[in-house]
Amino acid sequence: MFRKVLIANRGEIALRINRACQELGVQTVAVFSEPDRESLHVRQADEAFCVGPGPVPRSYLNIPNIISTALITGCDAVHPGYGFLAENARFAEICADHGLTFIGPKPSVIAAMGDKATAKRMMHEAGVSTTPGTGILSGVAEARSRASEFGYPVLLKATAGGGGKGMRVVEREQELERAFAGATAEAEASFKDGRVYMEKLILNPRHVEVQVLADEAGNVVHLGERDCSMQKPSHQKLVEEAPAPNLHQDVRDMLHDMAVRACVHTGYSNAGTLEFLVSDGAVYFMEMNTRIQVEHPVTEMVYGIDLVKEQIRIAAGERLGYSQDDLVARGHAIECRINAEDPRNHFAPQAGTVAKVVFPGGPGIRVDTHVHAGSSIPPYYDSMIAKIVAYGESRDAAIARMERALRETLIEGVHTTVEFCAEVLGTPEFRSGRYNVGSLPAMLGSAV
Amino acid sequence: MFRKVLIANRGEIALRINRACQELGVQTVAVFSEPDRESLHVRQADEAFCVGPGPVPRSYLNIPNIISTALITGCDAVHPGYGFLAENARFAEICADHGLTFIGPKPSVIAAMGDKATAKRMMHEAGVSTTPGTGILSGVAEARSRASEFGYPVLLKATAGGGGKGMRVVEREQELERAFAGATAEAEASFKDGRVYMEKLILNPRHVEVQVLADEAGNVVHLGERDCSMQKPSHQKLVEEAPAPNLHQDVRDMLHDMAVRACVHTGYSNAGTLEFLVSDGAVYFMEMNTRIQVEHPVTEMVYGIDLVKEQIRIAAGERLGYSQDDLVARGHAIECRINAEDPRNHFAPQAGTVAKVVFPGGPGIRVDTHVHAGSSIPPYYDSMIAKIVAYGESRDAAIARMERALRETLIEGVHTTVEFCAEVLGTPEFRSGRYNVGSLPAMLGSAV
Amino acid sequence: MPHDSRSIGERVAILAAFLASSDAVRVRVERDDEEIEVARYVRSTATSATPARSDGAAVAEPPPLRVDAIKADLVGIFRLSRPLPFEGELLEDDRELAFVEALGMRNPVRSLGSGRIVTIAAEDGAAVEYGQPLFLMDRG
Amino acid sequence: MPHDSRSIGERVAILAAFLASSDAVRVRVERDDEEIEVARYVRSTATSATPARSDGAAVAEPPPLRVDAIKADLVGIFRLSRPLPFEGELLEDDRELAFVEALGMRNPVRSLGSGRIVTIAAEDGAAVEYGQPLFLMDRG
Repeated sequence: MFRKVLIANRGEIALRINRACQELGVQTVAVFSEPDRESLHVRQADEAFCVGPGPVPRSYLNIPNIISTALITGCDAVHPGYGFLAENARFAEICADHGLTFIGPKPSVIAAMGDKATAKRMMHEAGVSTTPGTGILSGVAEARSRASEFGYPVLLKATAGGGGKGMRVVEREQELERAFAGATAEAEASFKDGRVYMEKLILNPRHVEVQVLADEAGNVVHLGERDCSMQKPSHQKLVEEAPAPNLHQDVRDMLHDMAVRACVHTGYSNAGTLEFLVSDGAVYFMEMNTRIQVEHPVTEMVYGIDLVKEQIRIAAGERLGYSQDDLVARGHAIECRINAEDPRNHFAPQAGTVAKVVFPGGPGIRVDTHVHAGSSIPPYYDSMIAKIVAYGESRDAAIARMERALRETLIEGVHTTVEFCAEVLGTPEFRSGRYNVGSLPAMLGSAV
Repeated sequence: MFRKVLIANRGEIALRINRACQELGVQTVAVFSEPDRESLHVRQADEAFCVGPGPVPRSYLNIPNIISTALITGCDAVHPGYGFLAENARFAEICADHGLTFIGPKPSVIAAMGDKATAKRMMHEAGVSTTPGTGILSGVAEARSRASEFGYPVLLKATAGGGGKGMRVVEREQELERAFAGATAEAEASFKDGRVYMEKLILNPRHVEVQVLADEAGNVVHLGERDCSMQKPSHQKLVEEAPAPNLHQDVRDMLHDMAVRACVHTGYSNAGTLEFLVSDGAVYFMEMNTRIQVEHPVTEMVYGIDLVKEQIRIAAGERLGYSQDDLVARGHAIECRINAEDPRNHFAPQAGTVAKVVFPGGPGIRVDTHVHAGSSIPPYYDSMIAKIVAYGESRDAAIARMERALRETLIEGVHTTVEFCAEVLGTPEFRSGRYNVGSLPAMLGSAV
Repeated sequence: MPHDSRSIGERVAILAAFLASSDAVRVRVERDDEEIEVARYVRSTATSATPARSDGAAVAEPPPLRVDAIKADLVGIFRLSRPLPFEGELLEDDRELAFVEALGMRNPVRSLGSGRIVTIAAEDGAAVEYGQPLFLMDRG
Repeated sequence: MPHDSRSIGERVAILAAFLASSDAVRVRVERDDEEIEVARYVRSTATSATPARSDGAAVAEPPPLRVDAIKADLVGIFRLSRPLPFEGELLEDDRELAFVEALGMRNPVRSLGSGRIVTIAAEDGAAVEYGQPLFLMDRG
């Protein structure tokens, strides 16, 4: 096991990692930006170093200062959390160059999964079904012929893409030429790489993802799936649950199976998530996240496995202590993301000071938060301030528990998603478990 | 199911009951004393009524105002929590007289278990082993002959007793006459009932208790045992765990068996706890608590059963939805009681205002508290301000988790037991699971 | 940061809370266009204190309390007695003004001496809690 | 209720909090034997406000800073350069005073012009974080 781990993150996930380390008897070093000096993650770690000012590129993405902190404090590993440097293959390599274990998969796997075209090709090789799509398109003529093969609507995407840049929805053949030119130009401008490819557009699919764990000896298990279809119009997840409701057992088995096969094929190690679109019983691989995810607690609650501890153990060279048959999902868990944003104003992020806070407690409730009365919410970072997770022996019990937990929650000083999450839980779509990525935007009366 | 429940309590247990009701879709009415007007239990309930000023007899024991509140708000049941009116058979009868369901066992059973001699006789009839002891002693001569039969040390106790009044430890025959006179006089003065009986004194036993649930159709199950031997010199529990460590399986089985037999014999219904002394593999029934207990969460965590919801369901006439074979203990849970008291000054209670509060979170942690930043702690009530419960797949994992949870906990403004609980967890006795009711007083360097 | 989202009422409440927790007798807040002053009167032997508006006087002996509240001392249903008391009514003597019905019993609410009924603070037939003001009385 | 268990400091803190949350400019509290006044100065164009003791003066320009801190702009090990700088030393020109060693590189810390070294604020050989003051300089 490691002696000391540097936590290259902030907020609730930094606390989450600190908890796992402390429970494993591993010392921790926090890094923080100037406005985060009074944060809980700074207070809870054994040591803490300021690595830069508020803006992310100068602090939480400041690789030299983070690596230097790890070296001068005698760390032997770095946990990147999610976001920031978590899927930065170059950072993983730099860690290795300095004798630090990056807690995550090998840099080459991070890089491969970070490139959408490569990821898709590898998944295809592994027998994982992917969205019908093309390689890099030679031009608009090829685009036209492949689009009529898939059937409209189709999606043009930048191979270097992310964040919707270089992406175009094409609903009719007439729109194709203009869309192709636009996507290419935007990709060139955004990524200095104008190459685009095409995919069949799946309308209002479900977003179902599979959690995997793989050790460095090649043992792979899945920990079931999560439904993350309740997404804001910006595609950010808001409410997640495990297991996915109303999913045919054949589909569930197929997803789990594909996830394990993908890991074996790619030589994956550590924790990871394969995201799939599910539509009418068909499943399509979307992307693989080579890190811990925000919504990992719902899986932890139904499987009784501490995923972050597992990440650390695996990175330290330990083998998985169980096989697939030992893993049984029990009950149901739901997570609500409590964001400092105004749902009545397009989820505009809120900065400010949290005046009063009461988080829910009691049986079956887990709260992961870095916020307390008096916390300031700097404007530089993600607006998520807490995750409330409710566990129940059944989905209905979990929903009832989450509803009372949200009712108990009191946050004064900033607008939050507390009441909005309660509204989502109250919709017939959510209660029936028959919702998809279009459901929440439809609730807001806005098209996706 | 009930339509509306009056919660005849305050603090964390009032919140606990409110949670169970809300999850069952039952409305709630809180009662409160004047200094508790801003309390969370008042805020969280659907309705709330002030029933008197701060002192307990005038508010939380004010039966007329509590019953009147239940009636004018249209409640159909009353949950007493623990303490206050929870084991008051007369209150249970008054509830029934006014058409209110008292959530607990029948008044006659509460009364029987509340009288130590009657309770012991009934347990003896049920085949539950009890401390060797006498009936009411006719005089010092009988006392002398029975004491030499049991062997010294022995204990003289008031039959109407409680709180140590009318109790005397007798270590040698020479002390007996004086102790008998003292116990009788004190019992007469305290309870207007000078009758005393004698028990063999078990030196430094373990305190192990068994949780039971019984429905009104006579189905009885146990939910395993809890070890509550970590007690302050005042005999108040501080750290509890489930299951009890280092308990021989035969002893465990015997305890569970006796608990179920006792319930069947007494016609017990609802949740209850049988407290036993365990010493050298022998077990002795001590008392039965006819209510939910402070430390019930450790049982909830290892059995995945919501005991307070079960109490409400049973009182509403529902049958237990499972049999003994369905109940499997998984993992290990530990509770630390966070009290506003000064462990360095004989656990003197602290009143005041909680300035800053950070409670622990993350996986496997449950917090039950009514306290938040700005809460005032009135001087009238019990000093417990929070319960922190840690769950782990093993006892070691639960201990590691509790240690990090205590480390995360920050309460400013009053002295608390946070650090002291961490010290207790660090002792060799606790870590080995080989501790008894003498361990904590010994830690403090004080004799029991 | 919101500039000043609190209403005057909320701000007065904060000041009143401050006042109640200290032994200050007067708190005055100035801003460009307004001034809030919250003061309390302390009887020489008093244990209770009531926030009230300032009358601008110096901190000499505070004037005696003129208004008091008759409060419910049990939980029940509030009912006015006959003849119905009315706001502004001058009572020359102690009299039953109402009763609180609880557990089938009629618990009288008396005027506790003479005075003028300033306000009937609870509604006839409403549930009242312990300590709830029922009548505000001007003792003249 | 305790009569007045709060210290003046605590009460001032409450008032300061009140002040910060309102747009009042002055809060004054009187009691028999003392008077507390908490005020804030608002610059005409300011977005920030600083609680301060009242001196009754209008909002004036603050005096210019005479002492500044040379801070670490990266994380590493702080080492003094040769010749060793010393407290009280007068520097006539820009000069390398120390360096921060990070990732095997020597990142110079310069005096940023002339001045007197008031304090060497970090220990030779110590780990320093971003923004940590290394030297306090009197720019005269």
